[in-house]
Amino acid sequence: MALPSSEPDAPRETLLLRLQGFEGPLDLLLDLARSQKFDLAQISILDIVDQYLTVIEGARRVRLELAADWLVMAAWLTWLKSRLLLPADQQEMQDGAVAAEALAERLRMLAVVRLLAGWLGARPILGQDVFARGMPEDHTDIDRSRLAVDLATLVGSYLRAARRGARDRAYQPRPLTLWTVQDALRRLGVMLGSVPDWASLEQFLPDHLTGPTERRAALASTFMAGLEMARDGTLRLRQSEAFGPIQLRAGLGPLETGLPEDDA
Amino acid sequence: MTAIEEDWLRLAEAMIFAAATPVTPRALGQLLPDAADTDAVIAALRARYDGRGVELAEVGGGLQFRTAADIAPRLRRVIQLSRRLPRVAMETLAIVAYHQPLSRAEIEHIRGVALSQQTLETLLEAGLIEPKGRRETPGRPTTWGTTTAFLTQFGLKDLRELPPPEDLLLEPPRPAEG
Amino acid sequence: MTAIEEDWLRLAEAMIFAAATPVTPRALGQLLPDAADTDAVIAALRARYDGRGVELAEVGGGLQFRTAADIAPRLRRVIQLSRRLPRVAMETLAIVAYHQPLSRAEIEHIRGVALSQQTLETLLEAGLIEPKGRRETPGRPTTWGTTTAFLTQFGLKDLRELPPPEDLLLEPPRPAEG
Repeated sequence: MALPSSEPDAPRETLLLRLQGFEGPLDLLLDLARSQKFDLAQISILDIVDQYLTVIEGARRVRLELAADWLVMAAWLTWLKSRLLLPADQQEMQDGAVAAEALAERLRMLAVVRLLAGWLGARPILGQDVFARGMPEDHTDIDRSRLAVDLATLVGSYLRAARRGARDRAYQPRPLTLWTVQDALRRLGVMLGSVPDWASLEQFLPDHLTGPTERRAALASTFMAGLEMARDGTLRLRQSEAFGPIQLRAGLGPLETGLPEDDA
Repeated sequence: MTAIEEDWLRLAEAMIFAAATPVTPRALGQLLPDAADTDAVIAALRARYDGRGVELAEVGGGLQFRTAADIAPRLRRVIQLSRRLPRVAMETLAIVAYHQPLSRAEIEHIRGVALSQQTLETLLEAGLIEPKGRRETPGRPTTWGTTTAFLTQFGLKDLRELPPPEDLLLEPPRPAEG
Repeated sequence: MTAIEEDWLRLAEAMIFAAATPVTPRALGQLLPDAADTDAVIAALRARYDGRGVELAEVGGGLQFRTAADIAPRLRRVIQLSRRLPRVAMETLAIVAYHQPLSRAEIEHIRGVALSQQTLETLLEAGLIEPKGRRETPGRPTTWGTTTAFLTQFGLKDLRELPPPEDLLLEPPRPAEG
């Protein structure tokens, strides 16, 4: 699409349509540069500036509200043109020449990009012009048999399980298994026959007492049972001094009650 | 029957190669010129690939290229991915390690929750635990203990290398009676 | 140099045939026996497929079988085509290919217009460009570069296969644009 500076009387709508067909001012400038039919390495900025300003002027006659970037570029190019037209020995002219070369360089860069895009597009593109295997085969096996474990995790898991296990168990008060007087009566009754002489009260306590509390309770129960059995003469009790050991031995039975003590 | 043109072979080869599903002889026939005998083209193509690293196979009524059966095992690459034990399995394993031999009911008592069959099977399959006889109590439950593989896996010389529960807990759990 | 054994050719053929992406000569070398000269095997395999419906191409630093380009017009009717990239995406891709790594602002400067989110997403989704880290300048902009998939897609061995900018400019101007 060559933009016609040679067609100033082109219909207005066509002009606007053309402007909208470009991707911004740089795109239009590149197209103008191309239409010079010169080597892109030798872009004449002054020529394309004139053409650009003509196009913008024409477009503004059709519609005033032209996008800002088109107008900004137009203003800048007007400034550039004024610099380029100054006598060659002035500093401003040199500034203009530098700016013009920078613009030409940008246009060349954009031109190169366009050409490369075209070059890429002309290559045999995978999925368009050449096709890879539609059903690739995967010969990879994934072996998940190996375990990733370590001792720290094992011990940590144990702690977690134990702590949770303890927390989740419902609280149950431990039943007190105290040695009752009834228990002591039974035990004393059984044991007395095999005790020939005075024996310490402690000897009649059960074997499986677990703690000091249980032990003291059993001692108390056994003493109570001893008193009970001493009353009907089944056994005899003695304590030689205050807080001294309590001893007991078998009595002669209920009939013996009231008889004087005889240790013969 | 006409001779098979090289062009037909190329076309058939490219189509079967690029297709995402097996190519039916009918679809192939539509691609080939009318003059071509589809079956003959397929036969010629199969002959061309005969004995090569890739062969033309007929799968589910369609044609596709496939790695030659004798080559496939040599292409096989095994990628080892380390698998983590699920949390439940790890806890169960830890309890067995510390309290072995113990029954399932005892494991459940310590963990405070029921033990799924799947967890037990995971540990069994991994070779980390094994049955250690039966307990002579009602129901004669199987008791479980850890294996030599367990020691190897965790880099332990023997079970005494496990840190004792007393070092870990103020009040170590006791398996329930039974 | 030893003679190329048929077995090596079969192995190489099968491996490259099976893979979904180009196979590097290094991966091929690991598969072949030590005695085999990988480059020679590749050359022999390429020769075997020369002129066939499927050819051995060197793309993206690896080897890949693909259908011959001249068959494309006939295959397009039967094979699912990938989506063509719009012109803007192609130009953006060309900019990234030449100037990588570069930031979004730099892409916009070269094209003279803003880069739409859609274009960026199209290229990212197609796996043609990828982030290449951030530039240590104010704002730390992400920079972009092309991927191996870009090379594969456009049938390039590596980025050096892109024509130098001067070569493109020196081309005689095409009579008709488009």
